[in-house]
Amino acid sequence: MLSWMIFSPLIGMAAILAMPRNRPDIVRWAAVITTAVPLALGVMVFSQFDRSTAAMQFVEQVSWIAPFNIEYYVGIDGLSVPMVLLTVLLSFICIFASWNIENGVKGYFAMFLLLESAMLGVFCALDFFLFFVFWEVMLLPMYFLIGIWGGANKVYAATKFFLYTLAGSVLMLLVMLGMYFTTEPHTFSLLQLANLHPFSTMTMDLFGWQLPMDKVFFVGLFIGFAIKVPIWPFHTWLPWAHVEAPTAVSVILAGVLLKMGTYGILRISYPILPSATLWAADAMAILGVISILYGAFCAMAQKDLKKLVAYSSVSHMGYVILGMASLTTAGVNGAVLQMFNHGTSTAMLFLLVGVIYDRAHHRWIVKPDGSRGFGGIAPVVPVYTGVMAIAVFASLGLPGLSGFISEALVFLGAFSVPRFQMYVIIGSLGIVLGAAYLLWMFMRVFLGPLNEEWSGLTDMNWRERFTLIPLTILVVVLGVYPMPVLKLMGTTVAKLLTSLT
Amino acid sequence: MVQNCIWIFSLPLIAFVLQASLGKKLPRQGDFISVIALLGSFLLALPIFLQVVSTGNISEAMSFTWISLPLPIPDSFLTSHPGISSPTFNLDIGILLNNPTAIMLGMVTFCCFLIHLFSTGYMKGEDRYHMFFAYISLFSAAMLGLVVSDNLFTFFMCWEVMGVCSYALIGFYYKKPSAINASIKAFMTTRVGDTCFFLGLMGLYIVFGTSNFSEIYQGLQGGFAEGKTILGVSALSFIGFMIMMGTIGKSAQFPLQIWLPDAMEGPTPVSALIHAATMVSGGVFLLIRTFPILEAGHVLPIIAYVGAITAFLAAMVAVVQTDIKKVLAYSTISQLGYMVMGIGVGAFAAAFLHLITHALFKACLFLCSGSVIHAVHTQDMREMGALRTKMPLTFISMLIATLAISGVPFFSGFVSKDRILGGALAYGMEHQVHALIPILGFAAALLTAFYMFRLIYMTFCGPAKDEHKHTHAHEMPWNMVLPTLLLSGLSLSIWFAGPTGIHGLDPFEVHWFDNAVAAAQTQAGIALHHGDEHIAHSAHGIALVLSLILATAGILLATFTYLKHLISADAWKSRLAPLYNVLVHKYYFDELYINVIIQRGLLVWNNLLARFDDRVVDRILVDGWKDISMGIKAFIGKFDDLVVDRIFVDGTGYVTAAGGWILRRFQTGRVQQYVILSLIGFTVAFICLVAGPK
Amino acid sequence: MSFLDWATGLHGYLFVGTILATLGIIAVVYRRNSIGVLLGIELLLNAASINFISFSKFRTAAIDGQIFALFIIIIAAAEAAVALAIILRLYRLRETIDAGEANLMRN
Amino acid sequence: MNGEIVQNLKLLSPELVLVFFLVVLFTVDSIWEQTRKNFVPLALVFAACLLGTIATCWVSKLAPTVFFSGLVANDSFSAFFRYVFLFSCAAGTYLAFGSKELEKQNRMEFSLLIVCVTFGMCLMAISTHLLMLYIGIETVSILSFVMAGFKSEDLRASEASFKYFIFGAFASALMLYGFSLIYGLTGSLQYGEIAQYVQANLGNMPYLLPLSLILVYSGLAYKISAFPMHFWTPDVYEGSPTPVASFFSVGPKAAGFAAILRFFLDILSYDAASGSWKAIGGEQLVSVVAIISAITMTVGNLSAIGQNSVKRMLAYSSIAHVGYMLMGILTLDTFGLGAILFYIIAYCAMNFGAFWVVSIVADLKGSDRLDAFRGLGWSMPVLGVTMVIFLASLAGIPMFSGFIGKMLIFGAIVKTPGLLWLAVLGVLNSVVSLYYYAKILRELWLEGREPGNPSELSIYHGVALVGLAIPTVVLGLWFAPVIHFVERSIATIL
Repeated sequence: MLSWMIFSPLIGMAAILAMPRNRPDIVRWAAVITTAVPLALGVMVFSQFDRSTAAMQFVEQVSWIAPFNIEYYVGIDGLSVPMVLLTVLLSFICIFASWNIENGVKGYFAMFLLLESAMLGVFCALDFFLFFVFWEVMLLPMYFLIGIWGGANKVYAATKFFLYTLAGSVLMLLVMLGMYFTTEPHTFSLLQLANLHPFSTMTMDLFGWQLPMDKVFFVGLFIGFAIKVPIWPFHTWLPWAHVEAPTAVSVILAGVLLKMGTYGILRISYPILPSATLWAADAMAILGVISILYGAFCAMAQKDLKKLVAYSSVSHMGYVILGMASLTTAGVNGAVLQMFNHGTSTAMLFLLVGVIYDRAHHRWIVKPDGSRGFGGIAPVVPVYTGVMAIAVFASLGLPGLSGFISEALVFLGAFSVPRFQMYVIIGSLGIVLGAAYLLWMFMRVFLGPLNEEWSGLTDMNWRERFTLIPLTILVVVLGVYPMPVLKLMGTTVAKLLTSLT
Repeated sequence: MVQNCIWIFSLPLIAFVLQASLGKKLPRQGDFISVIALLGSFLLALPIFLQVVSTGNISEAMSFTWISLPLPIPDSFLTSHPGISSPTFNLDIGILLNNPTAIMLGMVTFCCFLIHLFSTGYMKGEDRYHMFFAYISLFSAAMLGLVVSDNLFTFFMCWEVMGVCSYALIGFYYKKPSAINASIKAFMTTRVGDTCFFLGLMGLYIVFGTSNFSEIYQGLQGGFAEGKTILGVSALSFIGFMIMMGTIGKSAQFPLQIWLPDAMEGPTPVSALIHAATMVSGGVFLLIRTFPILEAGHVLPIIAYVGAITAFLAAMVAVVQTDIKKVLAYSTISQLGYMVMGIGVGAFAAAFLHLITHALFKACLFLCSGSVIHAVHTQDMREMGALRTKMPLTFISMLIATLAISGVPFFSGFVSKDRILGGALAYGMEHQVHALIPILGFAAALLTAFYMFRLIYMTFCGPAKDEHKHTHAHEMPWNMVLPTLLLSGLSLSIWFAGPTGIHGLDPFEVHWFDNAVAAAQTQAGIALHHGDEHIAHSAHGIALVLSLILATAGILLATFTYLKHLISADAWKSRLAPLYNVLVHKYYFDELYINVIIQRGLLVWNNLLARFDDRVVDRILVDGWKDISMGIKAFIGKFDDLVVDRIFVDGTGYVTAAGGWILRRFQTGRVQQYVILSLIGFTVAFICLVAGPK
Repeated sequence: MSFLDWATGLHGYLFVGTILATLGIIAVVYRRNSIGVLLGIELLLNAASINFISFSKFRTAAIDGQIFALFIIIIAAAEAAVALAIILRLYRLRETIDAGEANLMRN
Repeated sequence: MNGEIVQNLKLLSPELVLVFFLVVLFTVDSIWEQTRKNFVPLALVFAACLLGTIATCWVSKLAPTVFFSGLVANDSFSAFFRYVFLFSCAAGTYLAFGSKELEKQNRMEFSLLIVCVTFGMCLMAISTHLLMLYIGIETVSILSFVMAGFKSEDLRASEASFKYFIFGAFASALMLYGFSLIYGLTGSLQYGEIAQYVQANLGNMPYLLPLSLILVYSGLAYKISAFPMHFWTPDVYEGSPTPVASFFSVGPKAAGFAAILRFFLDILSYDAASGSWKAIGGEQLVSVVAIISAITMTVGNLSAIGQNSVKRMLAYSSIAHVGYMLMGILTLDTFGLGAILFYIIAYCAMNFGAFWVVSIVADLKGSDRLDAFRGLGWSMPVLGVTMVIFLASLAGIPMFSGFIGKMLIFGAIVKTPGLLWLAVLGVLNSVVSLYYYAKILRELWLEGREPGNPSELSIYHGVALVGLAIPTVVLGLWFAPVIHFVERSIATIL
């Protein structure tokens, strides 16, 4: 079933590539159908997933490259399921958000489907090699999606994204190889590595210094994942990539790709390098707090709507890191929940920014010359304003909407670790700042006297509403009752934490 | 009964959903839905309230698990202890229905209902009429949810939702820049407090593992918090302080009081409901709920000072305000200061009572002022006057409420305020270092009477200053008058203590409140330290006399100045010009916060950081790549621009660029030079090979 | 061991070889004229040949060193033929055989 | 005796096939002049390669031996490289015949040269004797000089061939000098005997052996263009005709690797089990090789960044790839050396492919500058997509064979203690390389469509590009059989 889910987009991609170039509508509907398949499978996974066990489920294991013991080994547990669901949902939605792509429709959707396939692969892979392959396969479609269909600085942004993420993943490659060769028998299986984890007693030599192996591995992996998350100071690709990417790609980027970093830490670093995890927890917490504040401060200074949302992602992913670093039940569950919730709420924000960009062809809050980019458009586009308000409030952590409970759990978890309490207190400034930049943006764009230039804006059409309705429902429902998602991950997180202590 | 509580807050919530989604298409934009929902809530709350009045005790609770997360337990443990199911981390939520809940329910549903009713008249014809009702219904739901919460977690959630409603309603006239500025200011200021509150809440979970009130009370009695610390201070002090910060934000206490006056940009019913009767007193209710923690954490003196300072400072500012709603806003801050001070000095019951009485008479005052504004279409008192004849019913309601707030016997405010002052005085007498607290309290009492009567006189008495506006003024329709009359009726002391409100003089006394609160204290395990009974008794006597004198003095002073014009306000204004300026500028708090901290501090810092992010962090990796052929030349050319970034210039980008540039210098195209370079390379390799360490 | 012994023994030959090699390298590096460079290379080859022959004579009984020297001569001839052709063509196209001027492709 | 010669000649049959076809080509050339312009030589070269491959298949089944009095060896290592050479010969010829650059030249002559060079490369790979090695190297070198200047009236080509000659002749002269020293030291020219002598006299030759080794290395490093003999590479590649440059970047390089591996492993390594260099005492040699590989890849990558000419950029990138491959030597075990062989296979396909695209573009636009590529992805999708595959593979992105090659190389480094720094440097280098590869991708796809002149990719080129892209992808996803193959190949010389 997982293989069907992972590879059905690839089949769709092949089909799309075979379609005539001059019939974009057929291509679009083919993409819809193709993404609907993983979505349906995702729903089946959700219903059939056994929440009471931390073991891998829906496992498929086939030998792939026998000489190196590389396997095609996929399966999901409580950590993967929320991410898989997020991926299939957002991918489906993004097809609709990409409807107005006019140039190179075939290529666009083909790349998009390849991307979906790779993302699902990353979340399902249980073999490090397989994981790495999927992880890297994402680079190319992403590069082209940003670079071909992006905005004014697309080339620069795409190149930057490409280099940055590659730089991260090559370190991961080294660690992967290091792990492979240090374990006996040599293996890439994540589960087997987690069972053996022999690295804490080993050392490795660098110019004569004997470095503890597990810590070196942890740092290597962490940098790789941190670039993806992105954690300060590895974040500078993100504003560019987000801003220049087309709407749907921004959504995928912020909604799914960023989570891969944190997912990777939880899936690989934590179980395989437990002692290094404990060692690094403090540093992670500090980086998380810096990300929270740094992202928030930078967001507040932005004049570009999309850049603001982009920086807000830095800030919000900081919470995830903080929660993960706490190594407590509440903290880690909160972090995973925050991964999911940030996926939905930030996807909403990006979709909404895309909606207005489609109409106005700019997204300045304040134009570079200092005049108002928008202003007072709330009465012109009431539905849009309403949905934006929900997204904004979800994002700033309003109780009753999804962002709150995950942030609360994160803080709860981190605060219960005595040495993190100061970090939490500093980090809680992020809550205030989060409200500040989002509401300030909301005020400058939607409220106040109407900027006559935009009195002719049209409200969201049905396609756009269709993309946002499912997310809005999720944001509200999970804000009121987050257990459906928490239940998925609870057992797995408990097992993960057990293995860490 | 406890099941009814669910409906009490669910009805407005349902009304919100209906209004927000369908409101526009319904007849009358669906305002009746909200009104009926609130009427329903009130009718459901009434029996609960009456039970407290009649029996003096109600205690019911229900709770269920909201979030449950499995805790990490080694499998070996579970297998070796077969009977044990795996433990979980739980967040339980539920409803606690005890005496304070019941009293608050009565007050809140009543006020909410009346103000909904009033709004049907006041907001008639406004743009986004249905959204207004949606917001206040949501607000009511949140406030009621807060009241019935049995734990601080849902309490906090409701608290935040109220904040958002407040934000939306202050900025209801969102085309007015002042309104949206005020709304964001309100939200952000309270958010600062809320965040602290949230940290306190986290602290509670650490110490007690729960935020359920009953369990916390038990835990406190069981000495759970003994020896626990957060960041080196006693955990309870930390939690208490943080919770107090929450109150300071929400109840607009010093030093976060700045938002409330601006919040008057919202429609007047909103001011009455949210910024007078309910939400702002939610902060005080929080202190009441967590009183045992505050006491055990030794933060009460701080709270007392905060309250006293707020009460006095706000009252001072109220004296110079000319906007009718601003006067009331400062008055609200001042009165909230009283309540906080009351909590601080241990006058728990008095503070709670003042919460209730204040809610009623201040709601009345605001609604009346709303009627006035509606009638004359201005908020500036200097353009009003002589409205007494035009709007007699409004005048009477407002007068009653004014007498109540001024602390005149026979009216409710007297009872509660007198008790708070008594408590404060007793506290001051017992701890003489804290003498400032009662002094500020009494000074505020004088000022209260003065500025309230100043308001009455400027609005209703004297000659009409603006003939045009005066002639068009008229009495309001029934749906606006009825609420004011009902609320003013409840501002009589007879409902709370006795006809006169003076302890010992009343022919018959009403004890339901005292009984209820006493029972509540027992439930919460509050054993109030009453200090010296003797001092307390004499203090209450002195306070009674003093407050009577001060109230009279204030009223008289106002009469002489603004009715009889024996004293020239303008003369005093110029005589005390420096003070006047300070007051008009509200002690320059806004300037401090907005100009200095936000504009000069935060925003500058943000821009700096963003630029840093763009220029430096980014260019470590980027610029070098970007235009490599320029390489070193570019680097030198840009050097001046980037002097700040020097440290980072060594970053990979430049190194790579420069490295490439340098390496390509070797590639001269002359083959003989290549040969030389190769020979050099080999020589070096040979030396390494031979001379390297064995 | 007298100087004559030294000079007519292995070391003498090696000494000559070394000097030839050095001169060859210097010629390759410093001659501007391409033909001169070519000659430098030939000197280097000859140095190697001398080494081979002397080693063959003094160190081993086998003649494989001398065979090698023969091969060197043959290959050097082939090399020189090609080299001269290249230099000739370069001269035709550019009218100079200065080795340093051939720097059209660089950096 | 006679029987032995016949037996030995049988083992040399792949080379004999080439020689036979050389004769055939000569004959055809002399009797049928039109063949200088048509595709008959191509067919003959293909036939040579095909028959050569079959012969290689056949001889590789036989037991490994060293024959002709220890001059040459027949083992699966030889067979591996023969396959590579024959493939690059066929591919290079095919490319040359499709290129406009060589349209006016004598195709028959070109075929003769390339077959002869292939013959020389085979000799390099199979020789176990210094003389044989020298003859092989010179065969390749001298003919390469001619090939580099094959565009006779072109000044750049002439300069390229001039530089190639000076540098090459100098390098081989140095190598020859090294040979003479080795001969003097050990009294033998045969690898096995040299090795025995070295083993018997460990530590007795503190200066001369290293010196002679370095001199020998100079000749071989020039072939693979490793530091410090890499300087000629960009200039020569840039000046030579593109098909020739692409052939240079694959064939002679592989031959150089074959010679290096055989020579150094035979002479210096006796203890494959412990994987250490016995002859001149361990550590320094490892460090020197490590430093050489580090410098090689860094120089290659950093210099490539600023290039505007794609051909020159690929020349530098080929230097960098040599740096990666050299890392595999350090481990001295089946894994690391097998990784080199795998890398060579992957490199063959992807580098040929990349050069091929450059050649097509250069023919189309008359320039190999970056801006000549602008928007070509849109007008020629097959070219665009396959170029993405080749470049991604060169950059080492998964799904493509280049990644597997790199992974194996880095794996070898990672599992060798004390070389962490080299591994980190290596991966950082591959990030740098991505930057300049991405510049080509950018021009191909990102910089918007070229208005007008929709160009068609001829089937001739399309077949080749797809044919090279398929192994690049397949080897990236399914490489287990190849792993077996290279490990078998390398095992025979360890």
